[in-house]
Amino acid sequence: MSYSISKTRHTPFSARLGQFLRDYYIYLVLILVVVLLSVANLDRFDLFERGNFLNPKNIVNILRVSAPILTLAGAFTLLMVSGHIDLSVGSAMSLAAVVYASLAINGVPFLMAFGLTVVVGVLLGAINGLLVVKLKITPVIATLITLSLYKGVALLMVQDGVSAIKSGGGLKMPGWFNDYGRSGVLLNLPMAFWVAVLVTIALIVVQNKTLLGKHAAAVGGNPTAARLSGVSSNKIVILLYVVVGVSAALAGIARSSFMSLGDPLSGDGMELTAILVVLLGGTAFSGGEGRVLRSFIGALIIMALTVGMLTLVPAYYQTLVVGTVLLIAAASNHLVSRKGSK
Amino acid sequence: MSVQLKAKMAKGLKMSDEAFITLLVVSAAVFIFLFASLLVPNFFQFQNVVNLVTNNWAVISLGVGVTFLLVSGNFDLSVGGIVALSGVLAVWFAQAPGGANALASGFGMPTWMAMLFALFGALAIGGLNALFVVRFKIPSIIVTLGTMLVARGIAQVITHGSQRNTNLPDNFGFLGNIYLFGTSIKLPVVLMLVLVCVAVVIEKRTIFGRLTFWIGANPVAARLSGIKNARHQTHLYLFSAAIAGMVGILLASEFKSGFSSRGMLMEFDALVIALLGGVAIAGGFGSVVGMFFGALILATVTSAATGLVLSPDWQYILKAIAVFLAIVAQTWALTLKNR
Amino acid sequence: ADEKRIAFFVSDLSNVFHQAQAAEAQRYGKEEYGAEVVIFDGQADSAVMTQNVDQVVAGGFDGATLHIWDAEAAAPGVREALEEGVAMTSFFSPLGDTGIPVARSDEATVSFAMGAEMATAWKTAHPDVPIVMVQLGWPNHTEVNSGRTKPFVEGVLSVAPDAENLGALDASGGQEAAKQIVVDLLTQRPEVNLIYSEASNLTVGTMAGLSQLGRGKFENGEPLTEIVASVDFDSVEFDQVYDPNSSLKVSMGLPPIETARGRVDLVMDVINGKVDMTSDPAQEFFYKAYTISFWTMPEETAEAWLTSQFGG
Amino acid sequence: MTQQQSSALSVEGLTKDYPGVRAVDNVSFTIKQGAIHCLVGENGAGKSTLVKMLTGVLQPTSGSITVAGRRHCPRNPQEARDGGIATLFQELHVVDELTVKENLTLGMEASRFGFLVNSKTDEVAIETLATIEPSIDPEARVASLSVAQKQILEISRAASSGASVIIMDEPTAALSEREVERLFAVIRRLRDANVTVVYISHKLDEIFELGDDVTVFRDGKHIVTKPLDEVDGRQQLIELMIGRTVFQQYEPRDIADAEPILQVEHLKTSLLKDVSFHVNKGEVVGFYGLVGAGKTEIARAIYGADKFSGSVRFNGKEIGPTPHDAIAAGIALVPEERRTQGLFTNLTIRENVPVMNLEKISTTGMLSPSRERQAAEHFVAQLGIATSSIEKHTEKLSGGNQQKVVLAKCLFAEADLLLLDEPTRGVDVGAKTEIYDVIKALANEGKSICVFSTELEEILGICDRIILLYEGMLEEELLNGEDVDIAHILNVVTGGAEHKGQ
Ligand SMILES: Nc1ncnc2c1ncn2[C@@H]1O[C@H](COP(=O)(O)OP(=O)(O)OP(=O)(O)O)[C@@H](O)[C@H]1O
Ligand SMILES: Nc1ncnc2c1ncn2[C@@H]1O[C@H](COP(=O)(O)OP(=O)(O)OP(=O)(O)O)[C@@H](O)[C@H]1O
Ligand SMILES: [Mg+2]
Ligand SMILES: [Mg+2]
Repeated sequence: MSYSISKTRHTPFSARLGQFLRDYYIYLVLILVVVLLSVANLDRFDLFERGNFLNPKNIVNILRVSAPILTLAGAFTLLMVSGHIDLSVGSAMSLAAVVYASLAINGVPFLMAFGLTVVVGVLLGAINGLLVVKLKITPVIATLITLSLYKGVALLMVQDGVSAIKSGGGLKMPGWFNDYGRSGVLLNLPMAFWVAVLVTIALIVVQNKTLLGKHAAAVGGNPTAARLSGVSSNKIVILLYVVVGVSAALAGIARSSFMSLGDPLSGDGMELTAILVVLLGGTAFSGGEGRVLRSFIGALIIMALTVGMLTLVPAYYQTLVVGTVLLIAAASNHLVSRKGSK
Repeated sequence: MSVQLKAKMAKGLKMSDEAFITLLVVSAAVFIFLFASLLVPNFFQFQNVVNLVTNNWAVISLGVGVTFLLVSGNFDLSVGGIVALSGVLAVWFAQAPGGANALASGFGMPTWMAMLFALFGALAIGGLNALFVVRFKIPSIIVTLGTMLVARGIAQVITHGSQRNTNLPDNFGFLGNIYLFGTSIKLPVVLMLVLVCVAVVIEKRTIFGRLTFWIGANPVAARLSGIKNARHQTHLYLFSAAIAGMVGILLASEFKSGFSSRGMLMEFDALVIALLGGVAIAGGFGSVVGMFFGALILATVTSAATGLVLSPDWQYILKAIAVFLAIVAQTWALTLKNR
Repeated sequence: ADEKRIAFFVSDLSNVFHQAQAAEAQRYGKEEYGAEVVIFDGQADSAVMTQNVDQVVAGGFDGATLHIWDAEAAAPGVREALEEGVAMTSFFSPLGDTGIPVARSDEATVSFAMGAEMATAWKTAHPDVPIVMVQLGWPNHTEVNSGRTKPFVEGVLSVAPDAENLGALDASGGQEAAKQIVVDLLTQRPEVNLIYSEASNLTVGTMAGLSQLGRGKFENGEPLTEIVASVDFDSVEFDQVYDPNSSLKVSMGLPPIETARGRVDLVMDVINGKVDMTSDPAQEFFYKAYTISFWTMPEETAEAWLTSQFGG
Repeated sequence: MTQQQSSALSVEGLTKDYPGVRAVDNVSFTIKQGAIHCLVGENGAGKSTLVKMLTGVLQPTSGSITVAGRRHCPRNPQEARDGGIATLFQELHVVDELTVKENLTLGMEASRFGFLVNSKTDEVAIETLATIEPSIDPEARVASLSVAQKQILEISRAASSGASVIIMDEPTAALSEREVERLFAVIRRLRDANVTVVYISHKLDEIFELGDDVTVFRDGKHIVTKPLDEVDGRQQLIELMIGRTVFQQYEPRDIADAEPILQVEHLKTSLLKDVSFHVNKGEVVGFYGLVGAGKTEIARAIYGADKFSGSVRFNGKEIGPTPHDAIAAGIALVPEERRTQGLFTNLTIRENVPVMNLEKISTTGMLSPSRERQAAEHFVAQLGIATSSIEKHTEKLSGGNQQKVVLAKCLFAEADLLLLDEPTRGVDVGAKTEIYDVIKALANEGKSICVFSTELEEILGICDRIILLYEGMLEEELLNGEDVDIAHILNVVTGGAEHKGQ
């Protein structure tokens, strides 16, 4: 004899499966990629032998060279969640690498060089943020401008006729320079990798537990609503660009330490890689949605693929494979999530 | 009554935002050209203006497709990849079989057939874009980023990461090297100008053009108003891919080679010139003419930098400054107008 | 297993010379030594090259012949590999102070010779027109700078000390970029008359740009408006260099087959103990680069060279 | 109203100019503390503009605002709220990607060193929400809510903000009677807590039921501010608003022998449960039910906008599965949400009008600018769209005028069957009458019209036949006339009939 009709419907199995796939698809892709790469050479090698994907040395190698993109993925995700983009990350990274290398080669001690480079990252990020927020330039254009600008400045800092800042002409890179990106400190992995992990953990906390994280999603999801609710989107956006700038600087430090030089082109194309891994991680380009951790996993997938394939097939298959993986991952992710929600 | 009517007319004739922005981009292009003329010796000459257009026929052509898609609220980042793919395919299909090595032997098709089939290859990528964007409703930026990689990836596999340029029929180089009217202007440049004119008419004067704006302005409302969004977007993707395919084939013909890294980053250039030309990244606003002059702005900077033999660092910095000024002037003027 | 795995590095597979080199290395390694040769493409990117060095150890290779732009970057990876007993050799330039054997290519001599020949030819034909030269390529690339740009300029100056050098322009964008640069540059600076186009794919663009401006021509072997030099002599360039009506007249012949074989031989020699893993200073083995020239190399010689180096 | 009322808010000589329009013209009045102050006026009278100035979204051209005795000139909503003013805007402003709870506290979060911490505000907000609509799960993602539920979410947010002045711009536009009642309870409770509520609505009954004082706007000018007790009924208020009287009453029409044009049988969707009905030629059929009863679902299914099972036949033939097919067959829809579903807001009126009938403005694919312009001018005149030019971007029109543009779009389709989903949402009384006249005229021309509405008054005013819905089921069909029993209708749409039937 009740007026109310129960509104709770039984969740069907397919919907729950959809939900599961939506939440965990990125991990499944990672597992799939790792399994495929591991068995690819089995006719020639044992599972963990030198020459196979699962060989610990190989894993260390991959994680080591991945440090820059792993450092960047999280910050880039947060920025994209807020509905913004930074195409200048590659150039910012290059510029940071050059600055860091110049400082190091001129005898500035590690911590100071590190700190100063991070400050440069703050500056580069803030410039982007101000262009977008104060001058109201569309993020794509604003950061394309700084892409060009930062790259130009990075090139300018290296003397004419040489490709990078490196030992020579009486100057010598200090020993610690290379160690940061290369010598194992824990589990045989270098500082640069662990910094990437720390940055990611910090950003996961930021995303889930702080005002910045929540407001980023609000600004990206519905900017007008956010503004009218009194969220100071300008501050949020500038802050996020700064976070990306700092991450780019850290990535630049990692890259230049790994290579022992300050290469003004070393970050070239990083913006594409960043977009690639972040999208692969399921972040919405239009903003509002995205998870730091998933982008981290996305970065692992791309790096495992590109590096892991090197010894399996000629390098000229790389682009095709990466493109195909992106398409398939995006398609399955979106198909699954739509099934789950409707 | 007649007074009222006149007032109404005057208001109706008030320049729209779009015309205003376009005019602004044009003025910016002219201004930058004149400014460069002050700095660079021999810059102020007719041949140099011609060069600006002839040097950029490829990216402007791509810009047409990209502009329409942007106006409809979609990205197309695949065009650069398609340029590489179609060129490589055309060459591969036309190369005589049984060459000295893998990269010297192809299918031995007659040139016209090789080019036609290469165009189909380009359309296939366009179709793939449409399938994923329209059918599976995956954001266009992801899709076209993916297909860009796939298209270039296929080109790289076919050329082993390099190029194919041997064992080609003589007439393969014909199309890309026809000089017209006894001048230094080649066929592709004229084709580009025709394309731009046709695109302007389509954009301003046809239902097809208007549909593009409606879909870009509000896809939900467009669908509910009886517009077949899916079909139209498919057309746009095929249209853009066909242009990119043509560009790739013409470039392959001009240089008699299929190069897997040709058109690298051209998708970004096409995007930049469109945005510089006032096209709104959110869709529903923009014009082909604006895009054209956006391209000329960039071209002027590049050309001046070359004339001054600037090192790459200064080239990048100069480009940044020019784009910055052009964009700031645009936003500033638009707010002034609408205050 | 008895089959050896060799990592064969090239700096940029999209370049014809490296492409031909890679193909030959794979064929030759298999035929001569029964070895599997895996190509590592540096993609013209220092970071990629560096990361590839680490794959030598991880990928289970027995030996490697590297082509690295930044020695410093690769050195730690090389040392790691040496510790694992992998035979490491380097191509083009010595790898820092690692002491591994190096197979060198002598580009500088050829660039100098080309510059001198061009200047001479121009002075002979147009004694009153001052020489103005320009280079298209990678202005800030150490290797290109030392092997091509600088010696070329010195070669020109050795003949014509008063020649003006506009400098090097960045044409790394490829054919279209080179074409665009040539069109823009020569419209604004028509006085340019010696052009060094520092890679074969750029030359294609350079010549296209020249022809668009109505230049790029010789008259019966006499220069009219300019003379062009190239690198990576191939069959397309062969036709132009020996065409008395084209302004492309010299090219640096890098012998892919000879080089590939030499590089593979050197690694195998190290693996087989015929050459020491390391020494101080590093052992150097020179590979010749050739000056292919309309003026100084007969057409038949060039044709024979082409056949022997590119296999028909 | 026994307490001594001081001024909560007052404006002095407030003016706002848009290019070509003076939206608010030298307005001065005072709002008393702890009162429910109603703001009424025709579409485009300047109400929303006033609100936007009070809340820092817009800066006045001239004039001043005083809140609680202090000069108030907020530059953004945050500053307005710091000054004690919270607002519920006319358009929906929620973040789909966040949860209900996160939306409730958006911009008001308590935090320590940037870290989010739980606070009293959260609890109050969730409590308020539960009071108005208990069925909304605070953990649900907002994307999964209906329009009405989102509206309720926004109301809860404003009501729990702790501000001393809360402004509500048409909060009930999307709400059903039941929810309106609950909302009123909340508003009265706020008043008891000495909070001032500024209430804007076109539903005059609500004004009389709820309000203490009323301010009337006309053409951007302040007409009068006085206690509602002193207003002599509806008619006088309407007169104040538009300077004339309007009267809406159903007049029975003779359509007995008309043949059916639309036949819907066994229509089923995830919400609709086996709905069958028909619509005759020249008939106006009203669909009435609470929020979520299925009105919009029916309209969209007929129109081919959503998937369904069952059969929909128009003129004896099945219609294709897309809106395109429906339009081709002679059906047009005015969708429920004008901004997201109806308008191209960054295009002009001229560019909006012709979209549903491309043949009429083109020959073989080429646009005819003159025919397009004529069409736009015709509808601006016919529907009295208040605008300076047909080249105005629809974004810059007031809510009601936007609705008229959507209607114009639909009329331009020259369809035989019009599906009007909430056709007068946000439209003022004067304009409403005009729209009703248009509907009646169309019906008299032989067109058929389905009106889907949450406003009973509207249904009773113009519909020949009324279909009552409850939770996706067609409960009852009745003919309109003098003898309809409103109590019965309300009983049916709130589930009473089902109870009775068992
Ligand atoms: N952004 C804008 N630019 C130009 N004019 C505008 C803009 N917004 C509103 N207007 C104009 O200002 C006037 C007042 O609009 P407002 O939205 O305040 O009306 P309203 O009283 O809220 O009407 P409704 O009841 O229809 O919502 C209208 O003439 C409208 O066309
Ligand atoms: N309780 C609910 N929870 C979530 N979504 C709902 C609920 N009720 C309705 N909806 C959705 O909201 C939309 C409104 O459509 P529906 O036909 O149910 O409402 P209606 O009767 O037109 O009422 P109104 O338009 O006034 O909201 C539909 O898409 C429906 O699926
Ligand atoms: Mg309003
Ligand atoms: Mg509804």
